[in-house]
Amino acid sequence: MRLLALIAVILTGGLIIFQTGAFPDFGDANAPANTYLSTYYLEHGQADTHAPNIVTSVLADYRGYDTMFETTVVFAAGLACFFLLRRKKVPGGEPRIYRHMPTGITLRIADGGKLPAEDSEVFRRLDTEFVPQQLIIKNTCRIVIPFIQIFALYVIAHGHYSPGGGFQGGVLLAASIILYAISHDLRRAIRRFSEKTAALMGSLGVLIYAGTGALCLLMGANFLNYKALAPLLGVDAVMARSHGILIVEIGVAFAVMAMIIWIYYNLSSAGKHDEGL
Amino acid sequence: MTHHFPALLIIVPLLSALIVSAMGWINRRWCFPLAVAALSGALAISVGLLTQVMATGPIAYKMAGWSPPIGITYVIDYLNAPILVVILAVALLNLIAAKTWIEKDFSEKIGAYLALYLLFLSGMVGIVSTGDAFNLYVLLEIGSLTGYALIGLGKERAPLSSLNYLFMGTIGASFYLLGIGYIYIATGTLNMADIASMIPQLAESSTLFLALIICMAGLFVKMALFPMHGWLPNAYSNAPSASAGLIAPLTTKVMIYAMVRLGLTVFTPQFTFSRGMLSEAIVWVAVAAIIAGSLLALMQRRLSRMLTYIIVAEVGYMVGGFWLGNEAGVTGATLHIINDAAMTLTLFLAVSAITWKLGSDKFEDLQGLFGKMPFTMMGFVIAALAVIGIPPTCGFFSKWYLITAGINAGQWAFVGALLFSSLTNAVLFFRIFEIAFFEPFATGHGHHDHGPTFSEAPLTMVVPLIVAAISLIALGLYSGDIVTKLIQLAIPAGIA
Amino acid sequence: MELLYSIKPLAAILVSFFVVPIIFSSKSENVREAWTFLAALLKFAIVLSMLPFVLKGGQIAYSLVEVLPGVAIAFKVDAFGMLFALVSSSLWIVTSMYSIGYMRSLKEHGQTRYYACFALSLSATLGVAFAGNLFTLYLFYEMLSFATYPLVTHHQDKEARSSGRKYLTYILGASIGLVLPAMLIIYTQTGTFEFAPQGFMNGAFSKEATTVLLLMFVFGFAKAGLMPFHSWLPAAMVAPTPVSALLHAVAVVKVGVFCVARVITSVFGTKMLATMGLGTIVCYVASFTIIVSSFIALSQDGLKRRLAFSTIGQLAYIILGIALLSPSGMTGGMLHIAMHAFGKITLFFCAGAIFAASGIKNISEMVGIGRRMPFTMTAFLLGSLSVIGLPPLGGFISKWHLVIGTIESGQIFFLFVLLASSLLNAAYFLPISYKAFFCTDEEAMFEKKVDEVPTWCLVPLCITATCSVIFFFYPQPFLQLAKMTVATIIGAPMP
Amino acid sequence: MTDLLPLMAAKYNYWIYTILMMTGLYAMIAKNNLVKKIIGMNIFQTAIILFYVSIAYKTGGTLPIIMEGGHGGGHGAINAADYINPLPHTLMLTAIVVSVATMGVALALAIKVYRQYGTLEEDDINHQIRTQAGQ
Repeated sequence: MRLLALIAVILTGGLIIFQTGAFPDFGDANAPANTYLSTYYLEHGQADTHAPNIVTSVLADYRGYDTMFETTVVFAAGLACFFLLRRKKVPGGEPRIYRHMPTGITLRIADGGKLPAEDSEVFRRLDTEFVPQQLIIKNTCRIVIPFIQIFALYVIAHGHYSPGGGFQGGVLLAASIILYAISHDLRRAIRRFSEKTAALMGSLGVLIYAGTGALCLLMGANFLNYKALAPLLGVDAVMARSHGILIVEIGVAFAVMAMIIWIYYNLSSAGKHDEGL
Repeated sequence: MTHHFPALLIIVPLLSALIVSAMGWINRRWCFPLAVAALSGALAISVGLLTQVMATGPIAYKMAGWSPPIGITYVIDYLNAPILVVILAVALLNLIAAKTWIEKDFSEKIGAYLALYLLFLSGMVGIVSTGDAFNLYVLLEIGSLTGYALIGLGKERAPLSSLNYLFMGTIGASFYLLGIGYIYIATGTLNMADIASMIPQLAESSTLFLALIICMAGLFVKMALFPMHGWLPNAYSNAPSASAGLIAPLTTKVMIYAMVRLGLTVFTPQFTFSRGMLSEAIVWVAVAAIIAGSLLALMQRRLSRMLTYIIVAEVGYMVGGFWLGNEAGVTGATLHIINDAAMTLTLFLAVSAITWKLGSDKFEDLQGLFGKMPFTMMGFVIAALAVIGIPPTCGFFSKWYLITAGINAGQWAFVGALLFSSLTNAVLFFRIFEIAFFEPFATGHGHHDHGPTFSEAPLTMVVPLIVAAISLIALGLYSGDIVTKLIQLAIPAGIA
Repeated sequence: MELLYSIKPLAAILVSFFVVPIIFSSKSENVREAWTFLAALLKFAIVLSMLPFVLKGGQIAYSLVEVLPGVAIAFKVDAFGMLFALVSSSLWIVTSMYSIGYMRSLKEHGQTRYYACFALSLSATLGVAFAGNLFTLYLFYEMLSFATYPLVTHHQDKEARSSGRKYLTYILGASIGLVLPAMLIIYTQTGTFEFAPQGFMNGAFSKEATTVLLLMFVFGFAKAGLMPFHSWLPAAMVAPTPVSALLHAVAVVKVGVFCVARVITSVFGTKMLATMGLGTIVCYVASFTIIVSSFIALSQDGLKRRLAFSTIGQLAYIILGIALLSPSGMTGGMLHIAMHAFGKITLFFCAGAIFAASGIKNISEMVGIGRRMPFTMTAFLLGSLSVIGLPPLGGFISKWHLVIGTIESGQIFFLFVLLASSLLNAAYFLPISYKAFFCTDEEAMFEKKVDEVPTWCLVPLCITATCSVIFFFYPQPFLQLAKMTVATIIGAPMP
Repeated sequence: MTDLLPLMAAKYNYWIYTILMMTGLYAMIAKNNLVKKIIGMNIFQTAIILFYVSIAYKTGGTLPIIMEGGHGGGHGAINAADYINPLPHTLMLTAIVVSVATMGVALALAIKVYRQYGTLEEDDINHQIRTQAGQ
């Protein structure tokens, strides 16, 4: 099998490499790929959308429709992970172990015993193993997380002028929550940012994107043609495009953040939403 | 508003998927009605589009208002308008039929399931209606990703099958993406019509030819053309019944549509069929697919597995017919996309109803089924006749064009394979009819009036099944109209 | 020639089609059978209402949707189709009556399914009769195969299953494996399927190709039972007798020969076949079948099996007659469809009556049965005389034309085939009647006490036997229809 | 061989992506562990992303963020050759997201497989399936 795979792979690779002789050279500015459409975007992008970052203008305006589905892909992946993994009740039941936080004593609740409240700060639920408290990591993360989040907001808002945008910002936001979940534990993260919030926020994010498109449609222009939003936003057509891009980027950020967090919740706990990794 | 139909066709399932997903967390009872309403709406829009196309010709819709090739365009023409209607009709019928299954299997996660269902559908609809080569890739991934999830929560080996499907699907989609990259290198554009307009000047370009091969190879993996079919039987037969009826009829067919679309309106027939060697080789692969699919189907002892191998053979029909490269072949392949979607739907709906009542679809459990579930079996019989290719069911007509194409092209192996597969299908299905009709054997010499007791599947399953079965006959009777008023207009000039 | 566009042919086909759901939904037996009768009568009435116009030389056409370029589901009622439709629709009435008596007296199960499939089969039969092109013909031919399958396997036991398997293997295998490719090849060359009095091939094929195509059709329509595609017919005798009677003496097998006749006359064209000399090949195939099947029939003890082999031989007569390509031969062949139908259905009715009354299936156990069932056995005698072709019965008329046909075409060999087989027919039929009536008291297996089957069974077989006699003296309208058909064929120029 | 070296030098990006892609493909076919296959899949997808990004490069080009001009400014001032091609970058943003999403779903499925069979080695899983079928 391995040998066969190797032969197949080498043959395919050889075929592909063999053909590259006809390809344009690396960095060739006169290749068809670099002269036809891209020239239009570079030359007209800023005038059309008032966004100096042409990647952003192509992403969210010229090919905004692709990007809507890109967001949808993330949304679908989040839904898929939830759908595949999430289980409310584990067959056979699990031992209930709690740590009494002030004393650090670990308690095991017998079957039928009285359970502490789910959001109790005194008793914290543990899973099967003893987990040591990592004070330095926890406190470091607690300090870093707000900065990550502020930077994330900057990345989202500044997507017009520098590399960045909804995806990158959304992932940063998600990273902040994931960092919290890793440094503390998953249960606490879920208490801050619940599963339901993630699900609804994901829907909301894509809804902002698709809804903006649909709003354009209601205003009489084509789907996602932000120009139609000009009367609503009180600006001219080009600025409306610029604002439109920002709106959908925010939607993307919402969706990506919520979904990445949700995927992490489900993957890290195999759908049980317990203590996690 | 009719002007915006091409966009609405996608937006309606997409937005409703979002709302259904949110509803899953708020009030689960609303999910199912919302999904049905959304699909009905989308179906109505697709019918509206079909009538528009038939009345006024192809429609182009500029997403975000940018003209091609700068922006993304949607094009509804004679080729995809009927396929859109079929896709949405299949999805709607299956959704209604799957109601009881969904409530049983996914009661907790109904919002997520239905949202994935609708997203899958918006992916499929998008693939069929887009006029942009890269946009097709994005939608392909939407369709695939949701498909993996819809399959993954099934019976027995479903997660493993789904994971294997994911590997193969990703390889296929990535090859397609690579092919698009090659096209982009050669032409600098992604718009299908724009690419087609440049093809004549680049007829000798080896880059483009490699792009054609790679794109097609990717699609072949995704449509499970033999011998890349390994993932399909496991994935489809282990899928939950509610998903099998959606994915089995649509995925492979939509991939074949993508092949036709790419071959006809991106690479243009002159270029696609210019290298005789390639076409001939693919036809031979298709012949192998037909024969292997039929033989493997013979070896199965479970209804749903048998059907999945029939799908493998049917993929061979369409691929072979298309790559014969003559008018009858392309017509037959396109017509068969529509017919096969309807046939597969009917078969899988019947299997789903049978599994619902019996808890199994093994051959030995099907005894006396004609007495127990006469309506389900009636639908099954009609679908079986369509698959065998008995007039006036629709399967006969597409097969007719395909065989004609084989004769015209002098490709006798293909003709022989089609006839062989018809006969094998007849054996396959009559074996089941015999089990369901004769066993358990009548005691004595037919002097008893108490056959198996009547116990039919719920109405929500039977009615869509019967509707689908009737549509098979209707599609057959109107296949002349479908061909002359739609498909023949969709075939560009330059095909012999 | 007058051409009339009317929905009547379609109506005649659909009458029994629409009665199927009613049969399924009716609560009581009487209602169900009343609907069957109503449909049968209505169907016959519609067919009959078209008769005068056809007899005047007109044709009635109706076209449904166009399914392939240039090919529609189209119906055309001409004299030949009319002849066949008359025979089958009239005999359905009689058979329905007989079915009621037979099925009720044997308390068969699944009668609802039985009547429904019966009605469906008749739809398909008329569809074949009225088909306006080769495609429509094929469509209804296949529909008939499926509609009759539940009838053949009615008993749902192991024997029925294996017979059903054989039935479909032969019929479906031949039609998909031979007829369909032949149709495709013809279509790709000519682009049409429309029947024409002298065919539509227009010399598109060489002689060799035409030979192959012709044989593909002749064998592919396996319902015609030409050897070696015959063995489904004896196997299908496991069906209840009314089914055997109508379907295997009338509808199914006659559909087979009708299709072969149609293809020879309206697809290939007699003149083209004559110039190529291809009729003779078919004649030899048919002759072989006639002789061999007669010999096999001699050795059969089961009454229905003997009748089945007799049918195989008689079907070959019809094909022989058509393939002789001479006017009288064709007339005789077509006429034999009607005459043999009435004769053979009588015989099957009698076989069923004997079984229903006494449970006996084998000829060796029927010694002296005429004492107990005089009416039945008299009818049996009349039926067998008709099939043998002796006056004063209808079968004589058709056989006479066949004999004339062989002389006309100058192929004396086939004359001897006909005569020899007639002798063989007599050899396997007459002993049955003889033993039934003329036997010593010691030999007799039955008491001298009349104990006939129920009236519902008895009346139909008397009717058909009487008809066989009547047709000798007044073979109309069948003879005229056959002659008209032949006149059209002969009169038409070669395309 | 004399032609090959300059050819390689001018088009080395294609060589790199091909080798990377084939590495991923090989892992997907030949590796026994499902997670290794998933990693192979990711390498495979990344190779294609590299390919796209490499074709966008123009020698001497800079990021496609237009600094001069401005709203309504004369666009004649913009020289397209100074900026790298933005389109493949946009496309690859989509492809990256797709590959992340695919990887998420793949891992979810792998977790399910592990939950079901207690292993991620394909041989072991197939062995289990066969013994189950045998019983």
